[in-house]
Amino acid sequence: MAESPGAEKREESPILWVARPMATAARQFARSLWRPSTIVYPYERLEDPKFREKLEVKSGKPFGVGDIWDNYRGVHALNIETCISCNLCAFSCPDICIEMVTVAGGDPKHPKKCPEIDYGKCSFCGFCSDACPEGCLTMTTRYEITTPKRQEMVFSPERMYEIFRSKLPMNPIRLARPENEDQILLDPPLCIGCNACARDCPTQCITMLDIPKPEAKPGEKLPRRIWKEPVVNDSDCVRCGTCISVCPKECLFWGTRK
Amino acid sequence: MSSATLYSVSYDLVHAILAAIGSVLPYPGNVWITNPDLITGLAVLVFGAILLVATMLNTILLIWWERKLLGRFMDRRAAMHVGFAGLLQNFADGFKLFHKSTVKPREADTLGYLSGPTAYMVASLLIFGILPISSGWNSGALPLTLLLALAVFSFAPLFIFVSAWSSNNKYSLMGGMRSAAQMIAYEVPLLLAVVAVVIVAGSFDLTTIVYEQQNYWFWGPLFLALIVFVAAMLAEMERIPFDLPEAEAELVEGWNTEYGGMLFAFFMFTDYLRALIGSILVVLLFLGGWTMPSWVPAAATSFPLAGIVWLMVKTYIVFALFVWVRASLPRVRTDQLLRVGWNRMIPLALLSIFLAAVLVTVRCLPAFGCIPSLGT
Amino acid sequence: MGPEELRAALAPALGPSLVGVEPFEGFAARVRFRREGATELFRAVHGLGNTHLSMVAGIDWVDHREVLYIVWSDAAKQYTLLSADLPADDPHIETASGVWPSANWHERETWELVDITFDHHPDLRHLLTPDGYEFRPLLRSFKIHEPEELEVKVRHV
Amino acid sequence: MSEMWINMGPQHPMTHGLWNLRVKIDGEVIVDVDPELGYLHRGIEKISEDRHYNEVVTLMDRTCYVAGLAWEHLYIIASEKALHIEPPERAEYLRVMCEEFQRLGSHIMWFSAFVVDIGLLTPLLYGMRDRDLVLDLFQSYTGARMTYEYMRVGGVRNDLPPGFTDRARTVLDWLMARFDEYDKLTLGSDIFHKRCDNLGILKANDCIAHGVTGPMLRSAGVKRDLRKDRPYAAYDRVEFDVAGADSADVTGRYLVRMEEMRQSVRILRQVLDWLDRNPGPVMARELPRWLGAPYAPVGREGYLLKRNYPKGVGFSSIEEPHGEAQAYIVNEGGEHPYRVKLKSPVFSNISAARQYLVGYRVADIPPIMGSVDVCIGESDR
Repeated sequence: MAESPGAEKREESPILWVARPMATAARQFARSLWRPSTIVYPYERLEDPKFREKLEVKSGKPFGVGDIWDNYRGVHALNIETCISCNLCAFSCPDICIEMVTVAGGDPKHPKKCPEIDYGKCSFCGFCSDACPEGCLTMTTRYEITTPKRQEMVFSPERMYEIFRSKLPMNPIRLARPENEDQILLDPPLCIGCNACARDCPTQCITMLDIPKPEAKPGEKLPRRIWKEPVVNDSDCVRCGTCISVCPKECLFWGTRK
Repeated sequence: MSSATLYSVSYDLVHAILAAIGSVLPYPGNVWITNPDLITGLAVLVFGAILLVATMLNTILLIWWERKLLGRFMDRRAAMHVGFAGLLQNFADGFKLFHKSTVKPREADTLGYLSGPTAYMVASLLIFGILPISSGWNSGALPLTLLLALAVFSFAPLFIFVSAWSSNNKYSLMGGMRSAAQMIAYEVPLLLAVVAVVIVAGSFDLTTIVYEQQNYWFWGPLFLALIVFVAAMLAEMERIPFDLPEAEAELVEGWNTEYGGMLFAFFMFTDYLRALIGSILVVLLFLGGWTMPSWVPAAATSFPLAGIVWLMVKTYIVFALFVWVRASLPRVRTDQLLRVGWNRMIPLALLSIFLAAVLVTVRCLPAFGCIPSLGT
Repeated sequence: MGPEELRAALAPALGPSLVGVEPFEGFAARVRFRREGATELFRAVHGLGNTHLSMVAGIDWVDHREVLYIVWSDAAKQYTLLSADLPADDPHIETASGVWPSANWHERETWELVDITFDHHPDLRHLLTPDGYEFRPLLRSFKIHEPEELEVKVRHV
Repeated sequence: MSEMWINMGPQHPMTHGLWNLRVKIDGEVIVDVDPELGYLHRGIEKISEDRHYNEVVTLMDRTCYVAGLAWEHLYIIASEKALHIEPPERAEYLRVMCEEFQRLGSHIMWFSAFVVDIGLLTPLLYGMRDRDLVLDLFQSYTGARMTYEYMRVGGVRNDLPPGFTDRARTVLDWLMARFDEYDKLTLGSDIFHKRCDNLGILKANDCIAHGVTGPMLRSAGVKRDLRKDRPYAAYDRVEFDVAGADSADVTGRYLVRMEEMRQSVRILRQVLDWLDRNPGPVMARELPRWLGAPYAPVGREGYLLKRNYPKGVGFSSIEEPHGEAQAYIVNEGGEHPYRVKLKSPVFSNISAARQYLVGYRVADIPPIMGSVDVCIGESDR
């Protein structure tokens, strides 16, 4: 049974009934006379490490979150240079606010695509930066994205690259991958050796190996195909599924290699 | 005791200006402009303007004072960006309210809706015309200033109820009815507590009451009356813990729910005006008004306008007490409030009258000294 | 109270409208019943000490609908699941709000979202959706997306 | 005044959310009430049917905006049962930690809102200040202050950052000292007792009949706490007492919640010690491919891979800060749950409004409804 702190005090003199809360308020008044707990937001910012140090030393109260403030999930920073256009961020977005747009730097045949994020829809869940295999899409401590124009809520890859280069603290938390990752498997009879998967693989982990051309039995026609088969280097594969989706014959699939 | 009053100062000022103008004007003009009636009329206007500006400045300063104090009680900073330490914040808020349009509910009664807040403010401003703020600075030699001040002070429920009724809103109506019930209930103990002071001082004139406190302030011997007066004043000012008529939690904003813009500013301003009046009355009746005890060095009490300064210092300290109470106590319920008013406050007030009578009988208190008019 | 004891306790009162009592993860048992014996079942289950009805839910299985009642017994500290299958073309069942007053709002919600009518309900009005709202959002036929967006190639591995 | 209906809400200072309490009053006495919900109905149950299991977590944060992690926990337990996944032990402890911190945050938020209902403005700011410390802790390990998205099917998103447990202990010490201060401002004041004693009485029988749970039920003398009665996650491995009171009134609910906060601190201290001693994985080893976050859930051209994954039904029932919350999840072997049914305690607690409001005064509505701790986000879903 919760003991009632008020119950045993009821016999006390009635003057205490007014005096006790007033004394409590006065104590707080004295405590906050020099420095109240609030921070003056636009001038003092908790994400500013210098201010944090000052605050922790002076106040003696457990305010602020110290250096782990950097774990905050704010506006994204994108390193365009290391982005491999794997599409995983767009796949994993629950709000469908990421669109892959072409940026400079790719060859004309395979344009480089980087995420463009619409912060009008984004819920800052961090699934995209969790999904990013190269760690090039991270979240920063920046949280001010208010703007009078809706179009300005859409951050282009170049704009997020600016944020990346401004050296804001990045969210250091990375999601650990489970150990039983699925791999890209091949259904050999269906493959025609077209090289589409190896061509489009963002990490270039698929190599087309020659396979021996079988002897045609009498009366049987060999399938018309290139006698090559993709082999996936599992340690380089980021499991983006690009190869599966570009395969014209649907011969690649997810599975576990025995 | 200087003979200068606020009115005489403004009369002299107007007279001097008009005489100066008249000395350079040709014949019909200079006679006309030094006409005593014109001087009197202008002097009254100047007197009113000075009083109004001083009152408004003080009220706005009072709001700032409450905001700052309340901020510290709540472990936060209050207004701090506009002006030094946010002193101009309330002017900014006021200007914002002034340039907002007045949105009148369609079904509201126009006359009552517009005249209610205006009358509420004007009636409260009237009191400042009669409150003495320093020796000789009382505006007229009325013998019954205290009674007149309290009478005007108690006009308020009427205007509140008019505004509440005419804004045609259920919450406003309930707030207005609560307000009327509460103010009427607490008018009685308020006046009874004042009667205790009047018995001791032997006068209804506030100036006299202050002079009767030159040996000791009344708060000590009339402590019970002070408690009753402060509590009743809290209810009259509709501040927490007695702010039921505008209880945010259940009645939205009480009787001023439907008001916005300038009319709301009138209400807001007048609430603090009444708080200022209440605090000044506490100071005048119980805390010696503008006088200071004899142990205070003469240098601190003899500079120009020292009386006004000390009165204001005391007023702000008394108001700080109100803020302190607001910061620490929850709100009571209507029926509890009325029950406390009729069942507790009135007996206490009567008891305080009895104590005052005892005080008058014994004339002098051993530790404090005597009241001048009662003799030794 | 295990499934077998529950069946023994419920069978006499319900007779043929008790379809089965089976073990179910997280619950003392799952009691399947026909809607004809709903009121008797509610009374019997309530009489066994399950005084707290914590939720009523409806599931649209396209070909039929299922209504679920989850009750809690303070003595046994266990939940029991009651479920009845209702035909999709005429989904109605007797209200439980006479036995557990708390069923009132849950049934209103189930009615407006899953379109299961509760007979003799004291106050069957819209609760979460606006009055006169004609859709039943939690039916499978109510699609959030356009149908062509949902069409995906499916491959079984 | 004769009897009249007044609408308290949807924009009214009493509501603490977007709902409407229609009150029929006779003078100042309440004759009848009719709560109206649905202003915040976002169809979370329906949207969940169209999302992957992990993506639904983002919706659960929005279910109750002051107790997001508790709802994540509720959903995750149910979906793990539906998917036959066993979380590692450290993840269970982390979830208990989350839920207890969330209970602290939610109860402090309730305290802040409740004291305003009785006209006490100062503790509102105290509560906000102290809740911010809890939010700071949340931010330091989940990365967000309100919508955490921390739990995943099979575990949690990440482990604690270094130095977290010490900081958390400092915050707990600070909070314990503040709770006494709260009590002095409320229970220490005569007006509080005048306002709240014998107010909004709902006896145990009525509570049970109308499905009222949580602190309201415990204040009526029924010590039902699912953390004790039906332990989930790591609650069977921590020590705590169930808070309770007998008065069944507003003061009783206040006492229960304050005691629960102290018990939460007690649980948290044990959990933090455990977490310090036992490092380990926070994510289950065996996960279906499409559940691990860093994978493409579907192929590029909407290419969906259907697996013959075992079907199942998951049911969870947790002691959320407001009471007994339940989730019933049907898994039909796809990537998306077939049906997600959420039961909110606030939904049931509001539905009994007629029982605890009629007969009191208009001025009593804010404290009574405040003591119910209404969170419309979760009751409307």
